[in-house]
Amino acid sequence: MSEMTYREALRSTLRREMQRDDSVVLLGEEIGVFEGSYKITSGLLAEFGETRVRDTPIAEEGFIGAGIGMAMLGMRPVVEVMTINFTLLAIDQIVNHAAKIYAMFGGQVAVPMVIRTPGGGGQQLAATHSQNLEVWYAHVPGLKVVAPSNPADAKALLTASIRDDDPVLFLENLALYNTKGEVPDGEQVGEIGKAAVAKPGTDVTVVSYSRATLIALEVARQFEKQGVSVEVVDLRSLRPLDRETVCASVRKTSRAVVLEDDWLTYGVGAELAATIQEGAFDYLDAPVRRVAAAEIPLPYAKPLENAALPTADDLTKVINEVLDATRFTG
Amino acid sequence: MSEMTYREALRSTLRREMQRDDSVVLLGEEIGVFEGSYKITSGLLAEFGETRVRDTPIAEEGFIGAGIGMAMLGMRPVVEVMTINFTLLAIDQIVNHAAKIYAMFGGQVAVPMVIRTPGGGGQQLAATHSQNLEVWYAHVPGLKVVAPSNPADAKALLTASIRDDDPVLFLENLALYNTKGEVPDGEQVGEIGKAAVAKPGTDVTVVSYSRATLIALEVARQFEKQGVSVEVVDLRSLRPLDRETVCASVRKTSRAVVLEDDWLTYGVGAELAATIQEGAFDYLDAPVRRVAAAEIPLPYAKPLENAALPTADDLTKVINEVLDATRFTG
Amino acid sequence: MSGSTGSPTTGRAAAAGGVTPETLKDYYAQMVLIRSFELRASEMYQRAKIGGYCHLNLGEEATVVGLMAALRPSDYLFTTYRDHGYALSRGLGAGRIMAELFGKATGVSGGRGGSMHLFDQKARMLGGYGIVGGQIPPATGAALALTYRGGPGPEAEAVMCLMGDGTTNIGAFHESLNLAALWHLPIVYVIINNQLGMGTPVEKAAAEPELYKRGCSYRMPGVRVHGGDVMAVREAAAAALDLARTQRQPSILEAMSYRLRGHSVVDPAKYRSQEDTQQARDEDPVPAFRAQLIESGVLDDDSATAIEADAERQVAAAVAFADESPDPEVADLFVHAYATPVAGTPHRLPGDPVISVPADDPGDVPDEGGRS
Amino acid sequence: MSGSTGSPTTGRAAAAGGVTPETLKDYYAQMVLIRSFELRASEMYQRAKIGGYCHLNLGEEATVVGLMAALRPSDYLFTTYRDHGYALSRGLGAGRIMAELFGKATGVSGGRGGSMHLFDQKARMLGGYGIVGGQIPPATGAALALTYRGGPGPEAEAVMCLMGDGTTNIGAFHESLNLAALWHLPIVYVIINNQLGMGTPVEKAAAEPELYKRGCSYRMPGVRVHGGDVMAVREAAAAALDLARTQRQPSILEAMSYRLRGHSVVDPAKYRSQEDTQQARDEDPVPAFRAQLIESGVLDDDSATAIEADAERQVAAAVAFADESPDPEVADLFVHAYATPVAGTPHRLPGDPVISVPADDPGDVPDEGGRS
Ligand SMILES: Cc1ncc(C[n+]2csc(CCOP(=O)(O)OP(=O)(O)O)c2C)c(N)n1
Ligand SMILES: Cc1ncc(C[n+]2csc(CCOP(=O)(O)OP(=O)(O)O)c2C)c(N)n1
Ligand SMILES: [Mg+2]
Ligand SMILES: [Mg+2]
Repeated sequence: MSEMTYREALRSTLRREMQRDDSVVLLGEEIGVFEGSYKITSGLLAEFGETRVRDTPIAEEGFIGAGIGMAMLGMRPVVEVMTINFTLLAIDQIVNHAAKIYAMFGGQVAVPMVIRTPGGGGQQLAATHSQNLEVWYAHVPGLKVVAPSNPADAKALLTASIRDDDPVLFLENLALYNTKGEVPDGEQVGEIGKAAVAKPGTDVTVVSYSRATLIALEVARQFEKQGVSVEVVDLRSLRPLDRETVCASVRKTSRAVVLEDDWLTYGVGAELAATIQEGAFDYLDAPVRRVAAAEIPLPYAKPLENAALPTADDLTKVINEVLDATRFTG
Repeated sequence: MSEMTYREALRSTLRREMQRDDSVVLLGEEIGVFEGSYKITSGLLAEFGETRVRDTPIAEEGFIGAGIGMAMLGMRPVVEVMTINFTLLAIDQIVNHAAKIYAMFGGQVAVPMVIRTPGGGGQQLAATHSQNLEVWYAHVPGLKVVAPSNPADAKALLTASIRDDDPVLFLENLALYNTKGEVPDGEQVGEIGKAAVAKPGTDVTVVSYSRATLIALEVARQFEKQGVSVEVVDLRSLRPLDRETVCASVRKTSRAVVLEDDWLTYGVGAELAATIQEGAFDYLDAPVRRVAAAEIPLPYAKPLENAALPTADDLTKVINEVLDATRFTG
Repeated sequence: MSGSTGSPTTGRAAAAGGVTPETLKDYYAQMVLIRSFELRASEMYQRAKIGGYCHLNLGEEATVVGLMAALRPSDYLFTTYRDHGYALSRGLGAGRIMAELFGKATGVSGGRGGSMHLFDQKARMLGGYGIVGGQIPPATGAALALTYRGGPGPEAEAVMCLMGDGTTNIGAFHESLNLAALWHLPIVYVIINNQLGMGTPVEKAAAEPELYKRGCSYRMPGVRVHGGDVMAVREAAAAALDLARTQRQPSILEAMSYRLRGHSVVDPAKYRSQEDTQQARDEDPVPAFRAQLIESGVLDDDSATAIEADAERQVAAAVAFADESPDPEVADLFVHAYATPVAGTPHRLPGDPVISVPADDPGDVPDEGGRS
Repeated sequence: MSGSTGSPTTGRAAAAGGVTPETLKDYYAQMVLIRSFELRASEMYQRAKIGGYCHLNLGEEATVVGLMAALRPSDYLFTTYRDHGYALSRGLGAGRIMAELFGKATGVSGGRGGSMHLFDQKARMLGGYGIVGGQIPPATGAALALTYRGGPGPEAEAVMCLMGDGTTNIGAFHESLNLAALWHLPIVYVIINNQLGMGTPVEKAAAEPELYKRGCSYRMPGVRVHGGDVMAVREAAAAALDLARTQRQPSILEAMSYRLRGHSVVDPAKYRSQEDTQQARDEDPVPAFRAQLIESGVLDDDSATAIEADAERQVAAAVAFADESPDPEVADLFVHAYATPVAGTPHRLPGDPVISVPADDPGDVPDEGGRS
């Protein structure tokens, strides 16, 4: 075990996989000389050279699509997109090509590629640079979507994603890069499609993923002090979605709240609420509630941005409402 | 009232609005000389000339983005995209630009444009040409998304969409173009954001939109014969979503099934189930069930395509399961 | 390839010198096979044996055969939805191709892809693609992958990426050609200029309608060739591929070609003038090549007729094979869902519950859903 | 504009003849104002008064002022996230611009946009845009809209669309320029070639690094101008705009410019060499223009210093205005949600219920959600 940041977990995992397998090649804007917009690839150009760490022009559709072609010929490209917002320029390649080539051609060729990209608001980057659009990708058969919330999972799931033969959207978050955690040494291959009970509890389940899990854990700790036992389920994988773990938790707690950074309507939480009401109907004591972002192009001004994004206070309030609605007495 | 096809309702509405307002201009691939891939714009080039009915190169991002600029200068472009699958090439313009320009620039300039596009599978067009991706757009603040199921609504909502000052994604469906219905004569301006009770009933609510509503109505008629009264709520608008009408119906019937053509996980039905379990929790006698497409890149072969897409039989089966689960006796 | 030229090069010289009569006969046989296949595909579409979209290479046979003659088995091919002829010339087999069009399990893509999505991993035909321009970035990436396999040289592998004239106006074209030029990738971008994208003439779609010149924005050379001349096409394609192999110089090859019918089998092409249609017929490459081979003594009427009859037989056999082939099993709907199946992969049919609710204990349920 | 040229044109001649000293002083004042503003913005960013991304025009002042001098009030401007200088020269007012950077309600975009998204409907500055290339299609569409307003002529309106060198590699560039050429739109595409896209030199990003030539794919003319020479830039821009106005001939104008600092205020630009940085300083357009004006007798040291002091005063006042301005009200979070509000528009804050569950009867609830 060593303590390290989420950023360092990503960096060291990329390095390890590149050392292990020559067919792992990094592509992206500013990942080499500039060392990455968020410095995830720092030092890798120096170590592996220009062919393994390839700076690209600003041409998301072109270089993500090129990653697909490389993968079809047996390589394992790991493409960095500066933020999830810019994946929109390449979404035809991701959704109409990467996600479909294996099935549409009858299983003849796989597309083992990883698209690493951070999402999230809260940095005053304004409407076009602050989105959480992962639900779009999570909707698409043929893709896998993972969204680890801590350095250990980042390591294990990035390793798994690189070795997986399908296209994986690996969702990071600007606010997570500097967060720290214990990471097991040595090779760690995570299991895509498995949620984790990040904190066990008995009274109410909070389901979340990526950055939101940190908030959920913090809120859970606060409730613990007041004698309320909150179970936090960290999805880790949005596609496939581990419905069993989520529903098993709610069957135990009878109450559920989803915390998500995206917009409420048709967001990730919608599927969770839908799943829970189907998979734990007889156990639910109150409606599943969702805490999500206000539905507005995110404004730049800090007070507006703060008001629009979900916080620990919002989650606390809603958990209390759910407890009240069910006359929870502890 | 006159009987006409969905196609003719669209065509005559475009014509009427173009006659009424010079700033209404059509843009799209093959809409002029070719008269539209699905002949919606047939005759309009001859009537209005090349500047009002503009054939574009194959450059979705370019011409949809051009529509945005036209709208910013006060015109009302109506852009046809051959199928929703190709909107992916322009999604940065739609979501990062059209949807954000009004709010992000502090309400200074509106983007009154309509993007008309058909979705849907079932024509053996295979994986890349058969998608129902409307849930993506319905998730995005700043956009409006309408999806009429019949010729009368197509007329009223297309009129409203053209006159609305926001960008509207107007969802059509390949399987609807030849369907017929009664359409009121004269100007009809629909209300975006309002669902309709397409068929009243008391025992179970089926929620659907676009093509799926036709199946829902057909199934409802069958159940009627067996003494089961099915209420069909036709959403008509996916964003804004008329949660009131949906929940009011379920508070009456206590049972709900969603029929949707898209993929189940994170599909439109997820939001509906989530909304219903929150807005009608105490009224629900059974979980909200969803009937949706199999999660697979849609295969070309007819037997596989048939198996993957939701049918009247699937809906019937699930309604019966919901009735059984609640020991419905009629 | 001697740089850019405005006038189509001619392959008659090449046809005359250094090419065996057997080769010429083979090219004719391939052209005739494509012609027969496409006519039959059209018929099968009318008879509802084929569904979806169906785009034919009628009129483009010389281009198809010339290009495929230059492409080696070790090279990779990416093409468009107008792909039947390429698949035939690449040797995928008329039966397996027709079976794909019929949506049968024996089809080249297992019935999953249909007419627009012919694929054969062994033949290195890496797909027909239905999204306009969608094939260009992956083809470029395939060429990038080749640079990791070894250096340039006369035996090096290369990629050929086909597209239509209308496709040169889409963003992916620009992004990809820039990458290929910047990174010196072994690829040839072939533009089949049949002068129409659906109903739109090339001049109404491309502000530089001499498409071979559009590499200028990437310092990428281009040539234009008469697509009705199989030998000229072969020669130009071989030169462009050679440039890719030996110098890793990507280039554009524009083949001036002609679409004998509508955009797809359901398009009556009303937007085309009489003269236009007549010209197409006059320049039909199949009878033209026949006449040329008879004139030069490579064929006589009997041997030509024998070739044509053989093509008919092959196509008839292909239809029979496709007809007799089984449909894909519905039970196999999810077999190609993922290359690496993981826990929770959805295997639900419409109407299945999202989760099996346990009677008592949830237990261990690795896959979701019910019926499969 | 006399067609393409490889060597930067010079405006010294223009500066000498036909331009009043007042005009030259004004250009210097504008350049100095931009310089002062950007330095102060950088400082305010360090002091956390400004958040998000903040990209400066330091080093590009001559380009900015030359371009804006050629643009008429009746013309439309679309630009990038590197937009402060343009907004200043376009007359949006230092105070309202600084207020936008501070996220204040008095900002040009009401505090919604921030540094990257300056906008003023009256000034026809139709936005800074943060998505690389995102502004190009709308700018092209704006030019298309102008063709519906009237014919070409010396008084016709035109559009200027700015972009960086790195931006020429994105698909939207290609699609848009093709449309503009095809449809004869009154637009000038200005490429500010500061030779870097973040840390990437233009030669590593564009296979044709002489960017003014990239119109070749659309038969669109292009010129390159020395961006450090305000008069040359003005002259070239005026010529290009004239072409747009009178002939509806779109064109490319490439201004060779220099970024004095990192990509944004947080970038230390470690990837740049000493020489490179030194060259930038040596060619700094602000002192160069000052020296030129003093040499030609338009300014003396005192009057120049007065201009500089005035700029400082303006910027200080802008900071004070921004500081004193109110934040936008949280209650106004949804005021710009839609231009045409309709039933069901969501007005929920995080944690609000999706629907107000009726105690008894649902009744009529037009807007959703709770608190606002
Ligand atoms: C992105 C996208 N836009 C539109 C279409 C519809 N479409 C299919 S083929 C075609 C015309 C293509 O013309 P061209 O590139 O000249 O190829 P050809 O059909 O002539 O071989 C169009 C517009 C599509 N498949 N993909
Ligand atoms: C589509 C997209 N990709 C990447 C980015 C991140 N990004 C912002 S500015 C920039 C460099 C742009 O360089 P250039 O066009 O030369 O303009 P400059 O910054 O030099 O003015 C990049 C890569 C973005 N904003 N949008
Ligand atoms: Mg064509
Ligand atoms: Mg630059």
